[in-house]
Amino acid sequence: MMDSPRTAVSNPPVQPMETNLTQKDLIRRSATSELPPPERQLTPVAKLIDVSKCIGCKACQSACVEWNDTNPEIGENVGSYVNPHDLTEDMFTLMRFTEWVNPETDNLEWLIRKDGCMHCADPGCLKACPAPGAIVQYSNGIVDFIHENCIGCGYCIKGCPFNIPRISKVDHTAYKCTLCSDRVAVGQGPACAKACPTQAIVFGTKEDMKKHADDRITDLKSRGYANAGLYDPPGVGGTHVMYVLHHNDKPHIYSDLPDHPKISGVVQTWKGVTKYTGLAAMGLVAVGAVLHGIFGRANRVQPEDEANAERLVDSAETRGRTPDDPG
Amino acid sequence: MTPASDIQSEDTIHRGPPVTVNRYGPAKRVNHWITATSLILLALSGLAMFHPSLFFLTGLFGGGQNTRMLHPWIGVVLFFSFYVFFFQLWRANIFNRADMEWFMGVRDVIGGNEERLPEMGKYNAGQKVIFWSMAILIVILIATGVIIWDQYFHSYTSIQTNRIAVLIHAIAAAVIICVFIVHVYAAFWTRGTLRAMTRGSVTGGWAWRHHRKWLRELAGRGRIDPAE
Amino acid sequence: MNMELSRRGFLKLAGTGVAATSLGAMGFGEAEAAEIAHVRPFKLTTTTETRNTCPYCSVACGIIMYSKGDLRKGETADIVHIEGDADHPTNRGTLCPKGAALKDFVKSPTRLQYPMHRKPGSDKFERISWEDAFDRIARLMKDDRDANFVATNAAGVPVNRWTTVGLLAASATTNETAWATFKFAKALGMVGFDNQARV
Amino acid sequence: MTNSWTDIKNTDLVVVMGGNAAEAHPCGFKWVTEAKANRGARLIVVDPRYTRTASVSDLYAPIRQGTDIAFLNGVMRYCIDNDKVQWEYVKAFTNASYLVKDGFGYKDGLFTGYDAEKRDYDRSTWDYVIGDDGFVVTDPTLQNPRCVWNLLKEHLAPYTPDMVERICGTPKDKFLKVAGMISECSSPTKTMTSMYALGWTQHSKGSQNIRGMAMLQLILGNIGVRGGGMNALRGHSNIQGLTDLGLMSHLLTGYLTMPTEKEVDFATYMSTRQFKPLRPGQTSYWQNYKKFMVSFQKAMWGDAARADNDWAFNYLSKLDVPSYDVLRVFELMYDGKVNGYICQGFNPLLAFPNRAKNTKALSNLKWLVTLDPLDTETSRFWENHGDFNPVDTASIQTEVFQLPTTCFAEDDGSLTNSGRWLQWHWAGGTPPGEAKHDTYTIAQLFLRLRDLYRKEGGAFPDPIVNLSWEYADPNNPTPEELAKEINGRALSDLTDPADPTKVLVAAGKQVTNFSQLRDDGSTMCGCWIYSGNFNEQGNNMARRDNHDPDDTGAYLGWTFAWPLNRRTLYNRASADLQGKPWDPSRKLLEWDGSKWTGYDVPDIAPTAKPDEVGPFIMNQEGTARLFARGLMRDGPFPAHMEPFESPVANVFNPKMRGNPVARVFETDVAQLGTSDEFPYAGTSYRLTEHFHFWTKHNRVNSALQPEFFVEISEELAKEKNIDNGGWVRVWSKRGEVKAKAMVTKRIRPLTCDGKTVHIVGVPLHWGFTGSAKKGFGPNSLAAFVGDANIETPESKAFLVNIEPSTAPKDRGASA
Repeated sequence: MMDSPRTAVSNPPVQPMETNLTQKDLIRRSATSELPPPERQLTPVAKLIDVSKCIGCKACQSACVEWNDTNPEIGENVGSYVNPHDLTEDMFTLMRFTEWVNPETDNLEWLIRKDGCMHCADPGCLKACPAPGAIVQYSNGIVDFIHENCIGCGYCIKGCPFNIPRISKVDHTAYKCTLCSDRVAVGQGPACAKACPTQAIVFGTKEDMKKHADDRITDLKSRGYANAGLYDPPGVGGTHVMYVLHHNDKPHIYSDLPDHPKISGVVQTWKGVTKYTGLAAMGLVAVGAVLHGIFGRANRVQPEDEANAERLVDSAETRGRTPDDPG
Repeated sequence: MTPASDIQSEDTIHRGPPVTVNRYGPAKRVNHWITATSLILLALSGLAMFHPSLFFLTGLFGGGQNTRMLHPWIGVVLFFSFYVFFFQLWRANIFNRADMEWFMGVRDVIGGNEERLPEMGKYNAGQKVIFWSMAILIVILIATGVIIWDQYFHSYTSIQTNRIAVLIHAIAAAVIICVFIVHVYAAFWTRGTLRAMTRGSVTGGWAWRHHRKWLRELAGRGRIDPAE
Repeated sequence: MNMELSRRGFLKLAGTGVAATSLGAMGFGEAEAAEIAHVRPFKLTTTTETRNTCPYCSVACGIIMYSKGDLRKGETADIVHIEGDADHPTNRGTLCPKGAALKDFVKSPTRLQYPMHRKPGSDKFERISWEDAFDRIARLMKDDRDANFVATNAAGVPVNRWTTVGLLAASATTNETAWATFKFAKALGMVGFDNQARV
Repeated sequence: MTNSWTDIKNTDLVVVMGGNAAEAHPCGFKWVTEAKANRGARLIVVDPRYTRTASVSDLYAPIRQGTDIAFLNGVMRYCIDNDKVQWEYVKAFTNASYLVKDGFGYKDGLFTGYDAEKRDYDRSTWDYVIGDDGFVVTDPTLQNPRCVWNLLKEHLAPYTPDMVERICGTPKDKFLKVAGMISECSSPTKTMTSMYALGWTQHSKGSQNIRGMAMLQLILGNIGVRGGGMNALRGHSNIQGLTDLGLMSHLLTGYLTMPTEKEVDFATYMSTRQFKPLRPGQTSYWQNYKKFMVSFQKAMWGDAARADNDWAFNYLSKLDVPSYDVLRVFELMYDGKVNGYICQGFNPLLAFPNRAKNTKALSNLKWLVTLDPLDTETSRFWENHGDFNPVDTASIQTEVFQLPTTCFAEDDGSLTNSGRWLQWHWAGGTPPGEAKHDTYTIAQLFLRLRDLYRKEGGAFPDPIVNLSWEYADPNNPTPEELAKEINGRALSDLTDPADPTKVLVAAGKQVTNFSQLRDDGSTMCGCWIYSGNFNEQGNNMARRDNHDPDDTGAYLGWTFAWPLNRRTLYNRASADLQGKPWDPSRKLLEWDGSKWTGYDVPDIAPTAKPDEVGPFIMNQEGTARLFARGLMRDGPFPAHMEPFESPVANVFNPKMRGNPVARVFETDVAQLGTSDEFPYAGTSYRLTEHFHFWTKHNRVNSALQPEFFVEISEELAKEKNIDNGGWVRVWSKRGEVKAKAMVTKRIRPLTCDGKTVHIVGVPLHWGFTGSAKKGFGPNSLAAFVGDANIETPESKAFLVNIEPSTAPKDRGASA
């Protein structure tokens, strides 16, 4: 029985089908302490983007907009092929162009990278998210946003090592590539992998994609790209969107693809120790106050205090007929 | 020149009997309670987003989205209302030598025997600590709060700045809640304090016991109303 | 329409991946599955599939158009999605940025809907019925042909040239439309008759 | 294309020159990346810009636009000098050994017979020596100096690597690397494919550009083989179909040609179309011309075309000029000699060069009809849109009819792709508003005209009233009926000539294919090369068997390819004179002792012996032409010619401007700029996010590429202090545009003939309708001059100047 689709090269069904991605397949759920383990383990899937085959045609952007029915703005040209100028809540994926002169060969290379959610194994967005169930991770590796639970706080943007999520100014919820969870749920591949003309984007099980990547890397090495390699960053536990890069020794030349991405230490601190110490501190102070209130005697005003005050006022009043000293 | 006086214009002694002393005018009291309410609401809504176990608190604000939307606006209210308060009282909260001794004797403070402590002005050292920590923390909170207020200020700062800001915001919030608890508890523990912020006056004895220097100064200056 | 072909064919070459049959075997009832399903409901369910070819470049990629309503049953069909046809040998389901956005060409706000007519010197188009447009154009054509038709040249050879009216043929109409247009233009003697191939 | 899209996966080397396949044909380009991934193929890109095709290439070499012939001649010279020639192929399948008449020669950039007044050649000397047996005299040993091979070597001599660098600006080392890689494909087991498009055709010598590569491919033995061929990537989904169906001024269907005034009757017309073989035993398939012509006439006029009236030969127009191409028609329009114009799915206001002239031309029309699914600029040429269409509306007296048509999604029918596959598609959407099928609109106009002529008579009504229009509903001919008409049918029983009692095709039945057509009026066929598309086996264009035995990429079961479902033209040339495939690993055809077998429909008579009949069955020689005789107006060999607006003089003949025989109207000579006033070399091209001027009506494509820009090098930007993203004004002798500046490393200045040449790239796709930002077309700048043979406008090379500027008026998103 097919648990995860093996390829994106297939025609979608039109007959009604139950979805194969349900709440029972979750392995992580934002802001949820006790999540029952899934009853089955879906075969991990992955999208492989072979930058050396990518012709920067933006079919993935078109297919993504059409499949997800988003509404990207028609901006203006600012002297770049990158349109829109950044990922937005209506553009989940984006071709980023870099004109790079290879120092060794002195040849111009036009490095074109399809930016978008990497579907990390250890998702920073999910870790940072304060809203229960707003971000979920399925056992096949897909990290998805559940809009009805999202509160639009933007913590996911802070958590993400790749700066991917975007908050809509219309419904104030976060948007990003969903790896076409609705297509995968009926056995199809993502719309971008289906559309990609040169099949630079391919989709299947993570193992198959790694094997496919190896063949591509061998081919690239045969063409003089000694450092060709697979970008599957361990810093985030590996990703379910991987790249084959000509120059895997310096990913940053591909429009700032992080060399060693990981969830920022500040976020880890924020979501880790700060949470506990913060609650502990507040708890302690509160308990301390209560205990002190119960066991410690209240600090009451005594009758002699009132009397002393009376005397003070009386004496001041008799002396007081003199005008205020300037003091 | 005598040290700056920590007397406000509305501080007056009512002859009574019984002797009462006006401590806060109506404007200050309203101001205080606006600040207090907004801080409480901020605490509740903040805590809801601080830890999953407290997310149920968002129910008070009509759901997660509303909580996220309201929290920053209340923060702005807190900031302005607090600083209206601050600019009237900051002179009265400047530390002096007496406060040092007060700190030394903090065990006596907790034990309730204030006799062994130096006579305190309008605000004792503890209250000054509360005042200044509130002042500093609220500045930190509004600064970091604006940075992480993505709805309007997303594009102005880098993500790394945002991360540091949200960490500081969380820490400052935790601290301010602790300070708030101490402040509230102290007000209850020291009986007769609450009325200062509700009715605006305290009993003469309260002033004698806790802020004798303040009482003496008022009396010394003849700030005494004739008995009604 | 030979739908049965769509599932077999070269998909075997692509290492299976045929859409799963019913997943009810996962033990979820219809209602329960829907409720706890988090993913967006699959938008192509119960749509009608129609095979077509992308009208843009000459790779002529095979596409599938998904519509609400089936034209072949006489219903109004509203196209909701267009995607590549994985069975087509040239594009194997892929589409370029233009082809992938075909739905928004079909549904473009600037698709023409009604015959429009601009009077000489006017600064706007006005609606005109198809009948009036056809009658008016036919009349204009006949009068011009009768007035300017060159039946024979100086040497008396029949040349049948009508140079004062030209026709520029499309580049993306079907061969069948092209043949009808060809017959129409050549029969009338239009020599100023060209198409996109010229540029 | 001689081959097909799916065949490209069989190649070892792809040369994308004169085109930008990755951007203009992305899904076809997949087969290049498949060849690279699965066969280790290499990709070379030669282009003035580093395009997105170059971004996945193994080798990129810059070149000045308009100098492709020098580059290709240089590569041919390199191959011959280094003995990288597929000798067996060249000797057997080309006219290398044919002797040429003595009079022919080449000096100072001109061939013999040039008449400067008439701007034409007397091409009588450009021909073979014919022996008394009526066949061409040959010297198989290639020793005779008058051999085509030796004349070719002599012609290529000046194109040394240094000369190529001097003319094209391509650094010599890059050129030698390209030539080296190409020359490797002379081995019988290594094939190269050429993928080109408007980069080569849109020049005043476009046809010669293509000749250059075709000859190179012949020298390397790459025509008719798997992974080889000359692959023109047609721009539109059915531009191939409309050309095959002869919707052009000088054509009838199936590449039959329109008569000229000199061909006074059918006999004279046929006299120059006997196409007798020039070498013994050759097929020269055009000998069947008459069968196709008569069948065509019967299809047009049915019973009105009879033997006794020259098959209604006089119903056809006879041309008094080579052709009334679009440039000539717009010139006539400009002179006020055209009253009415019908634009079916075409946007000439943005597509034809010299927009200012075309706007004036359209304004001279009495009436204009546009048929389009979209709201085009042409239908609104009279509307003022500020800088973007500065016209005086009130003064334009043209009556305009904007008729809405259906689009691809709303009609049934077939489209012919580059690979000559006729593919049927089905309607799936309801047309918007009152949009109608083109067939309905054409039928309505025709029926009204026919009725008017029946009732009122008028100028020569015969071809109109006798035009065959036998459809179930004449008001709305169905695609199936029209397709069957194209396929052709028997009008009376076709009996076997050997045995008259045996009926091959009964009257009224569809013919199987054009081999059954007759010249006695007993068959009719709309377009002979398409015959077989809809025969008694049904609609072969709708076949969908996508099996591909042995993964050759042929797909014979998928739809129908013309001619006769053949997928690779000249495929007999994939085998040697013994009928054995040059490359056993990529067999296409093989002679099994009695007939040809293999993966494709043989492009030769099935039983034609390998050592007798040549693979190029359409040519009288049976072989391919390295020497093109008099068939090309501008020379039997490709010779370097500068564009009409060039930054440098022609090194072979400094006084020669552009193509010496290309037609230029007087009004346009005056509007040709020179490099002192316009120092920079402009070129125009497409972007992958847009399809011509259609997708600016599509919100998604407009978001991907929202606004008109021009591309310049960092060096030129510094020189003219232009900032990236800033506004610039680009102007030529004919017009100006305003655009955003895209400053890029992908364009570099070239050094040509000692002079620094800066390139300014001007993409198209913008206008003043649709949802993208308003913009200009490069046709505001391009010159109104075309290719010498076919009049394709020279949009790829023109001179411009550029300076920083401000935004045009009312730049916001258009209607």
